Amino acid sequence: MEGFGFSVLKERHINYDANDKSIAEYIAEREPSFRTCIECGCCSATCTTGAFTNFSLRELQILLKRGENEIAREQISKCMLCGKCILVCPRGVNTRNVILLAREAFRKLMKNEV
Amino acid sequence: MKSEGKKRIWAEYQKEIADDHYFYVRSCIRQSFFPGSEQFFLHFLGDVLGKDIYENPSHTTCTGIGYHADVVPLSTIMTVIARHYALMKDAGYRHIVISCVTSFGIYTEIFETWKHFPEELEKTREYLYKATGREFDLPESMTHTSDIIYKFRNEIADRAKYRLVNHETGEPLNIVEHIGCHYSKMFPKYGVGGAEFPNVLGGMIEAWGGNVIDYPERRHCCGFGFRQYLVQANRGYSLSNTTKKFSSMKPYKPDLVLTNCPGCTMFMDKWQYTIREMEGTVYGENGESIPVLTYEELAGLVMGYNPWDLGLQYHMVQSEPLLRKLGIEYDPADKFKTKDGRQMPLPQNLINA
Amino acid sequence: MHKADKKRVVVIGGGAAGLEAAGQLARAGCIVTLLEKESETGGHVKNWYHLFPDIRNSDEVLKYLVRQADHGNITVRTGVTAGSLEKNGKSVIVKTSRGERIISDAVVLATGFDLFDSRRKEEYGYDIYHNVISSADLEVMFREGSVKRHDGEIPQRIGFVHCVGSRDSKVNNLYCSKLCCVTAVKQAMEIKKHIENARVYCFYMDMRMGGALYEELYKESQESYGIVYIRGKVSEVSDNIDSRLIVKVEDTLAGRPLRMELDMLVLMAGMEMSESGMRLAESSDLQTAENRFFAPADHHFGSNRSNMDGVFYAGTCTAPMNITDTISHARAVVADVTDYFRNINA
Amino acid sequence: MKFDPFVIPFNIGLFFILIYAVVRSIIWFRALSRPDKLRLQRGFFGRPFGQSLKEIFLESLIHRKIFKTNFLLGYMHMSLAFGWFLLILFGTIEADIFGDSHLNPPYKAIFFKYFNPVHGMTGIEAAYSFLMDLILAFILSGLLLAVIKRFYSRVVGMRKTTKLKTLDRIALTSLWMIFPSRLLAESFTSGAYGSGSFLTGSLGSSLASFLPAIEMAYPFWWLYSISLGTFFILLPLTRYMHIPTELFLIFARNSGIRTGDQPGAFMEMQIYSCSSCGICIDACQLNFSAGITNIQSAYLMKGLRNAEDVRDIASNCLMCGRCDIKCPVGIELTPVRMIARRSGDSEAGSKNGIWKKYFPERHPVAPEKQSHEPAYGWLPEAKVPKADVLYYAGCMTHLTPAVKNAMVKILDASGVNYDFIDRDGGVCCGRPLMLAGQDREARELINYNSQLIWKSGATTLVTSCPICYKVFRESYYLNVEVLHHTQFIRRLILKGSIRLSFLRKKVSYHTPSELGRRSGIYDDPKLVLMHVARFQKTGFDDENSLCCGGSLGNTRISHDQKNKIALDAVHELTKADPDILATACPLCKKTFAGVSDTPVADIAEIVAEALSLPVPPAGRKGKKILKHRETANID
Repeated sequence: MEGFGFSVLKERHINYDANDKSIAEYIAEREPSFRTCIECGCCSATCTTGAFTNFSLRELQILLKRGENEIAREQISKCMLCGKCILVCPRGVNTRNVILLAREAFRKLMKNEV
Repeated sequence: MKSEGKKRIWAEYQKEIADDHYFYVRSCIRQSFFPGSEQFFLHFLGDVLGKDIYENPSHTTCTGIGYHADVVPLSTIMTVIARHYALMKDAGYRHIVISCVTSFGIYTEIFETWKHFPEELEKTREYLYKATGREFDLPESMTHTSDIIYKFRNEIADRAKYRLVNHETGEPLNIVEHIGCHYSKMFPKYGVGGAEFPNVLGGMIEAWGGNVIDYPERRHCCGFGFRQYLVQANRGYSLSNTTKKFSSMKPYKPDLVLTNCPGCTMFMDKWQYTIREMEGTVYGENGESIPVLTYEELAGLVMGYNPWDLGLQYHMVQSEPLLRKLGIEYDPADKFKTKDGRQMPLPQNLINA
Repeated sequence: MHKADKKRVVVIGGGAAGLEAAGQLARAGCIVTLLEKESETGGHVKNWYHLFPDIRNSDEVLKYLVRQADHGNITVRTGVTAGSLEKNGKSVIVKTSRGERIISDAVVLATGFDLFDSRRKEEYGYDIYHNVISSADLEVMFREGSVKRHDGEIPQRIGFVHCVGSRDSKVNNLYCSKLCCVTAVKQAMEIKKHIENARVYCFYMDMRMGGALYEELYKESQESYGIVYIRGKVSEVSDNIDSRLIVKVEDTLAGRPLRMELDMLVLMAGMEMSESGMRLAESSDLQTAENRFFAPADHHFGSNRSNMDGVFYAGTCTAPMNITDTISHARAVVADVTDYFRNINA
Repeated sequence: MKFDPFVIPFNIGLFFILIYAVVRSIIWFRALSRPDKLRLQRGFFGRPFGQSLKEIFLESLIHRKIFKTNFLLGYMHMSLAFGWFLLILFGTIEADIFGDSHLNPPYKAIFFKYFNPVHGMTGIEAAYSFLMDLILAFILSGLLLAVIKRFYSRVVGMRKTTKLKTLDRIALTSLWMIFPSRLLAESFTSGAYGSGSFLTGSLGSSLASFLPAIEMAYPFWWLYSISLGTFFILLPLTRYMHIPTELFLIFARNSGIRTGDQPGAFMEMQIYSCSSCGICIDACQLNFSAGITNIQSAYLMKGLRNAEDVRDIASNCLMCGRCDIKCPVGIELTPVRMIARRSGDSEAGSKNGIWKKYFPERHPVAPEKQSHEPAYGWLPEAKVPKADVLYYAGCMTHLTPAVKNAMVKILDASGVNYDFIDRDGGVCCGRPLMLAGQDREARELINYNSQLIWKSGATTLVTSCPICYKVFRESYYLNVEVLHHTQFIRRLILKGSIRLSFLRKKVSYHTPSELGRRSGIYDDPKLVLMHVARFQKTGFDDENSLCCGGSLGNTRISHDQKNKIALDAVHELTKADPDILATACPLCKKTFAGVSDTPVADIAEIVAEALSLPVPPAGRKGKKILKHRETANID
């Protein structure tokens, strides 16, 4: 059969039940403040890395929580751990530890480096 | 699922359906692709029930596809619709019966527009008068053809030769009802049973002995989407929506998809072929695809008409598996013969054949 | 002699506002007739199990309210509905459903609210899908001590839909009901207490945690109970073949639509002007606001006064309120009523 | 009497520990890097030798530093260490002089009384016996304190005492048994023979009055010997390994060997030199402000010694360096912790086999750290600044714009030709990554910033953030002089480039850990402050300064715990009721500002304020004023 010139598209839905949320669980277990993020975006607004790239800790946190790990995995190594986000977070999220734990979780659970 | 809950909702969305004296407007797609449907409708109302149903040869397309594809402006389509009303007025009818769900959506949308923006109605009167010298009245009732069949579903059941049950097991057939989006999603009050849980097809299926399936993506679009299928590059989007719908209904093992919209009938039928070609996926049982019929075709089957007279062979997905389940006798040799017995060229790539 | 002494006041409605207002008026010396349309007083409070933000048993509040209204000057009449109000000179005549005409010097309307009928949000399938329940239904389950699905299973994945019937022009309610967010937080935490391993999701448009200790409760629910909050209003609910609920929502913060399967869905029904209040407003020409609640004479300093002399408002018949605010509002009405008596005597 | 079987346990233990010490020393020596080997050889045969002996005497025996911190604790350690040393020394002399032969095997000295029961009745012998009893009493008094400390740590002025492992417990018990059993054995023997001095003699005679002394003495001699033997054999597995190791460490350190940033023999020596005295626990703000009591350096050392997974412990530390300064053994605790942070997932190797316990494997560097995939390939092409003086505000300073603006004002006023490296935010200096143990990643940022600085042609780099300052100075290879802004401002004042008025305000100064203990900059900030305001001491000055709590060194503690540390620190620092709590770090400033009632300001801000006030006329040269105030203006 020759090509139709189009194909079935991949769904954009976050398939919550099928997604692997083990990374987020790994982080939340060790750093409960991870759960308290209200996605205000303060961290991303002040982010040293975010000034140069599309790195967004806010987005990264929510994607991990929804099990959309791929984007987070690509992004997570960009953080320079400078710590500005910790100082501005209104919720007291220990953001640096979130990053470190996320890197650790990818390494341990996904068996690959970030 | 609580059926009382649904019945309560249906009770809230009961529309006035005229009893007689219909002014009929055809559907572009249906008369071309499933000609048996409209044929049966006119036959059933006129010949079987003895109703007064009239269609005017000067009636044109509603231009709905052009409108939804952004090539026909609103004022133009309003004038086209106004012309139909003028034809109706000339013929002395007040109840319009619309064969196409896209058109039905256009009629209801324009009706509501004129209601909320009377100046648009006045402008339209002026345009129509300037263009054609005609004048028009608003209809007393607007019904879709499926509304009419719904109204007379019990009359059909009374005359039924077959019930929608598997004649071998005695189990009711599992039937997916798919309602065209423009039937009631825009204006729930114009649909039998409203928008969330419409009952127009479900009522027929139940009256004729079948089992209605409620599956998660019941509300989802068939994938038609004017702009999507018109442009080849966008057709993947149309196809994906169909895929989503069929994947969702598959676990319920449907024997049939019943639709009330020409676009849905066409796309749910033809995209099944495309998906099978592209990805090798079929959604029915035993490696077969699911037949997609219109309510008139189904009514005809139930009443014992010859499936080939109803035009079932013009679908991409062939209905033989359904016919076998229903215990309907048919002659495969007649399938592609003209009325006077000449053999037509045989189409290729038919599914389920 | 005190201006309010022996004045006859009819309080319409025996919920939190009515009971508190009656009690306070009686203590000020008024002779109070309390009309309650149901067979017992207590209003919505008696349907609730635990109250936010301190998770106290609602019975304690109910007990307090009933004690407030247990006073020699108060006659409680249950099963009586007020039909209309009529001015006659300085007095107000209350016509009841039983055809009586109660002559009073002042009337306090405490007709309260009705819980939004979730069936009106058809897309959520309340009363259609067995495991779509309302916040009030859940409270009954809490009271009975078991949270179960229709098939008797213990639900493991439970969702809460915020703003059902609130902030929704599709049901003609543009206003925020104020309490549903914190109620969802409270109920989500309670679910976790009932079902340890449950996964609980709240689908919200905004978390409106305006009351004292609400935000703290919210944070606790995240940190200690692991409640997951997803910002996005559920657009549709359907049943799948295993009679689990498929919920579609856009996770607006992830910027992606999201689909998940739940065992149970709780609709956080909002507050609406009560039917009985609406009937009174129509029959007696009492002004209502765009949100259909009674329109107070002034939003800043006259929230207890109506457009009719001698007729006052207490509690949620004017706007959604929590119990604390309702009781305060009911206490405040006494000041307006006694003021009124002083002025008409003068 | 030449020999008795009861001495066998002691002899086994003694020979075991001697052989072990030799083998272990050889292993360590071989593991040293070539330069370190040379250093140790030179140190051993050179001038540092004497210094080492002196240090061994003062620290290992007398425990001078512990004395300084805590008298009772010092006495406890001294009585045990020095007392035991004396007992061995004088016991050996006693056996040599008074025994039946010279050059006896060690057991003859240790169990002298058993072999010479009638010794010490009269004359010089009696005097010597008195001396020996005195030493024993000295030890026993310390032992009593040790027992009390174990159960009631506050008695010796300690808030917390270290928690023990089973082996440590057995070793501790045997240690505790040594001296009481010697006391009882000697006393019974003395009682039986009527010998012994004031302690053993009197106790012996009173015991003998109602007990069969001879029969009682023998089991206690056995107990004494077994206790010693057990203690020696268990020694390498317990914290008491610090006794021999510390000697080696002192030599190595005095020879100029340092921890550096790699695991190795010197790090191991330090780990084994920790006596778990617990002084670090008391010094730790995580302990006394945040109630975290299981991560202090003593526990880190113990975890490393037992080859446990210490990453949680290693990460939970403010890296303020307070424990480094307080450590009586002088272990470089923070550098060791940095190495521990970088180490990988250790598989707790010591769990299998006794041999591994005595000779544990070296701590590996995590394999993931050896990868060379660049993490920061996205770093942008930056505009190269061109100026004599480069100013690097740093990430944190961008969050405290008052500090940045003050620096701009000062730089403008000074007339120097300067430019920002990061006017609108730049690339991080890399130190936060290093603090998290990610040195390789940090190196990428360092290379990036280095290039900018090299290309700029500048001669001086000024930073506002001590975190950046430390890494620029220590981990960058630059051709510029790196100055913290307090140093830079002091120079401007000395050169007369800026003229400042005097603010009539009392100022207390919080020394940032990164600037003070970690970088050794104590005086410049204080001198600048003295120049512009009334400087007050806080009781937590210089080396004894506190951490603000906001440290980037700790990735584990919660926001509330940080706040608690900050609150306690502010409370201490503002006891003298200053008008301003000054600091010299944007992170300290921001952390304190959140919890302090006293206004918190960076020194740069104070200087900028002094800049804006009119300077009194008269030809007062800045230099003079500074000199004058440096000496006169200390409250």
